Amino acid sequence: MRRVHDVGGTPGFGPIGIEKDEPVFHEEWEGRVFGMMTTIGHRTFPMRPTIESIEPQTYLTSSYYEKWLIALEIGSVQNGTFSADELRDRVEYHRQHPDASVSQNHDTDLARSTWHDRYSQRSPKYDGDPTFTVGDPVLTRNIDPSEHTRIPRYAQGKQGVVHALRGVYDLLDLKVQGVRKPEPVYTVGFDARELWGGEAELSQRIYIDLWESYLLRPGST
Amino acid sequence: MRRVHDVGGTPGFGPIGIEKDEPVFHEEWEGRVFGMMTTIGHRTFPMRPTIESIEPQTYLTSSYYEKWLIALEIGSVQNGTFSADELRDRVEYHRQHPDASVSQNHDTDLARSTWHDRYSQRSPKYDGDPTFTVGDPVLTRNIDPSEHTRIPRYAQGKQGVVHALRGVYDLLDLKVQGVRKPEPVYTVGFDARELWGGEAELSQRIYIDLWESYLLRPGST
Amino acid sequence: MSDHDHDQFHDPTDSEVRAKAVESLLAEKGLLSTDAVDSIVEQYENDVGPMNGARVVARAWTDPEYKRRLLEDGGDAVAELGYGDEHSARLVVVENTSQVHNVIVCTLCSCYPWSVLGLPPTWYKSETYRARVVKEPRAVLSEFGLDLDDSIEVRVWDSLSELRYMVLPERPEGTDHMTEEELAAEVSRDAMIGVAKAGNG
Amino acid sequence: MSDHDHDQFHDPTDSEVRAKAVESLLAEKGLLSTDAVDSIVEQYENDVGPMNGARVVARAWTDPEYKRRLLEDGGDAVAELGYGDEHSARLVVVENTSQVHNVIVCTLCSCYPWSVLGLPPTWYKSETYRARVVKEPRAVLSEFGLDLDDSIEVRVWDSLSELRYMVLPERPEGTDHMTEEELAAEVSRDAMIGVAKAGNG
Repeated sequence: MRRVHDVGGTPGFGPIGIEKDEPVFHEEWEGRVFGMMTTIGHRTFPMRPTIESIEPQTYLTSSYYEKWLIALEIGSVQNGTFSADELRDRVEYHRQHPDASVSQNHDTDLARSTWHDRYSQRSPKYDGDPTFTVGDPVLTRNIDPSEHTRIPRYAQGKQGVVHALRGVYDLLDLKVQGVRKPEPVYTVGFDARELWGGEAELSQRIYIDLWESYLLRPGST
Repeated sequence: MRRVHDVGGTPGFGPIGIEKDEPVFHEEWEGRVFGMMTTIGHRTFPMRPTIESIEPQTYLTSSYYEKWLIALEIGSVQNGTFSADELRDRVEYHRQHPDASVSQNHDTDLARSTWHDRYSQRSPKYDGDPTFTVGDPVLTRNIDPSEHTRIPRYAQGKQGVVHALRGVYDLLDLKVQGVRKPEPVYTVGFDARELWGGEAELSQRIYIDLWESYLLRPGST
Repeated sequence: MSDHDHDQFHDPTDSEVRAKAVESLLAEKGLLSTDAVDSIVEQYENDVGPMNGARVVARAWTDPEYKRRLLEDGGDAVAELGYGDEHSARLVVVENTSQVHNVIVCTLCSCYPWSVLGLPPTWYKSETYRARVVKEPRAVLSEFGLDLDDSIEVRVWDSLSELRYMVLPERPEGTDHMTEEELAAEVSRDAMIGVAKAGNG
Repeated sequence: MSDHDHDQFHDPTDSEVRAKAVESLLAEKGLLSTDAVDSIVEQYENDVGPMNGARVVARAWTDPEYKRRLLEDGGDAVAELGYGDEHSARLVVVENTSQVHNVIVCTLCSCYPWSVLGLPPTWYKSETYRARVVKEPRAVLSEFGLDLDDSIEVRVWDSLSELRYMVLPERPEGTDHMTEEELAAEVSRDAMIGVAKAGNG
């Protein structure tokens, strides 16, 4: 079953709250959380699956950077960087001492390696030929795992047409578990009526980037 | 797409909080809300669709009777019983005057009619023969409407076996819109592996009461 | 700052005030009999509760003919004992045996056999129970202290139509000498939902 | 009283304290360079933002050959102007015309072309936008003040893999006399997401 983060098409959400002249970060801590996650997140724990593991109630009522902060806490405790007790004590310390400074780390090698890691996710090599080509009809799979995946619920078991080949990338369902499986990624176009039936708006198409593992030839099941 | 209330099988929820020696109502207002909804709810607005229309964030973070209270407010404003302004003013009045009494209504005809209405939902007449019989394999439809329905997401597009015929009831998808369509209801049994694949627990079956409209003969699509 | 406009979420401590406002308005508009509300609250606080179901179970344990009728038509059988209303006319009773364990849920809402069990506990109505018990009933039952052998078939009843379900638990060992009334005292609400066995409480 | 144990939900006002604790611990454990954090924050607050994308758009409006390259390989084309990193090597640019309007979303998360647009606005990351724009884009665009004729095809790009998307808006009428720099000032962030047209701001 999909987790609650997979919200595409879910009814019931209200109007979109648009803020004029929004700052990059509303609070200083948001910037720190952003910086921490982008430097260590991908290196030390799988960021997205950790965010997706947040309890549904908390997920839907937390702001974006609150979710990142929760994920930093969960991920760091789960991978043993620090214990839940250490964290609790340290939070309590900073609560009691609002002016206490945050520990610094000026290791220049570490600073360099973080940046390097972040920008070194090159596309992997792939020997085979792509199974599909532009214009091919495709049927998306119903896979429905509890684990991380990049095919959203609303696009499962639907017919579309290959719009473009985008190159080869590690299938993220496995990569977050530490397994590399390079595969072609296609942009697949869907008619809105295929996805939403009679509730679809007029003349609309939806394009989604999908790994080859998510796709079948229609009729082949 | 399913609304957020359709939670069967959704991962990520934590342990179940069990309260010892729980009272029937934890607060007096819960009893009043329960009493109000059970006397007027079904008569004046469709209770369940109204609860399901609550915004997902609010739905998942409100207690049971909080949801009922929100539904009483939404339903009564939508059907014109009172206006949002009237409600806001009255809430403000009771906030400012915590000891002010609540209005009473001792109309005995009204008291009788409420009870009568509540207990008069008899099974409707139905002339046809049920399409399926005990032991028949069935395939559940993928219907996926935004409106009220009683087939949960997790049981859509799945194969099961008719376990029992339960009689004829108005299809609730339509009844909440004021349309009566009496149909046979079947209890359908599903193997857990059909619903959850490799994530299923050992030797488990799930039984769900489903209206005939939700069911197909396998292979008939 | 937040993804959502938190103002739209009500303050739960405000519920009392809001419930008063709604009740006053409904009463004034001539739609709500406050006497009817009084009587419903009183009924569920004092008269209707799991003791109804417990007496039904005790009778079924001591009277095989009654048990047969109960499993055949739950509504008629509980009416014999003076319980139920139009809703319980749609009551289905499912029997636990040494090979089969039943458990009840309503994943879409919180449907529950009020007339024989009273109002459901908070956990039964929680998203957590509703989400989990259809998928991992053994793990859930374990949290209630009930560990089932792998050989036992677990049957989960998702009661989301007009029918209501109740579990007939197994009669505990060593209760042969007990009167019907003593037996009823062995039957907890949780045993009739299926998250416990009878006689454990 | 509640279905959930609300204690498990953090207090948002507490986030500052919790962020300090996490940063201190990660720094002390030798996992986090706080200098790197400083530099990232500084970069996104001051250097990277929608002006990057706006200059790309302005160039495409004035140089047909550049536009061709941009639509063919977004990553290479923005690199020509000195923008981008490994992420933008996977940039896809989709073109608005009088017949087609494009809009970008990531329904599973909030994927966004950081290197050309900076960090996304809060509404882009909200569940509301993510849930609604794939299903009712016209209604959503209308809330942004953009009412599209029924004859225009709306294309929604749900960018949830490793690729990132940016919209090339239509060049507004009456801008023939403008310099590239003046044109860039006509291109808002919202126009490059697809919830506005260029030249409206």
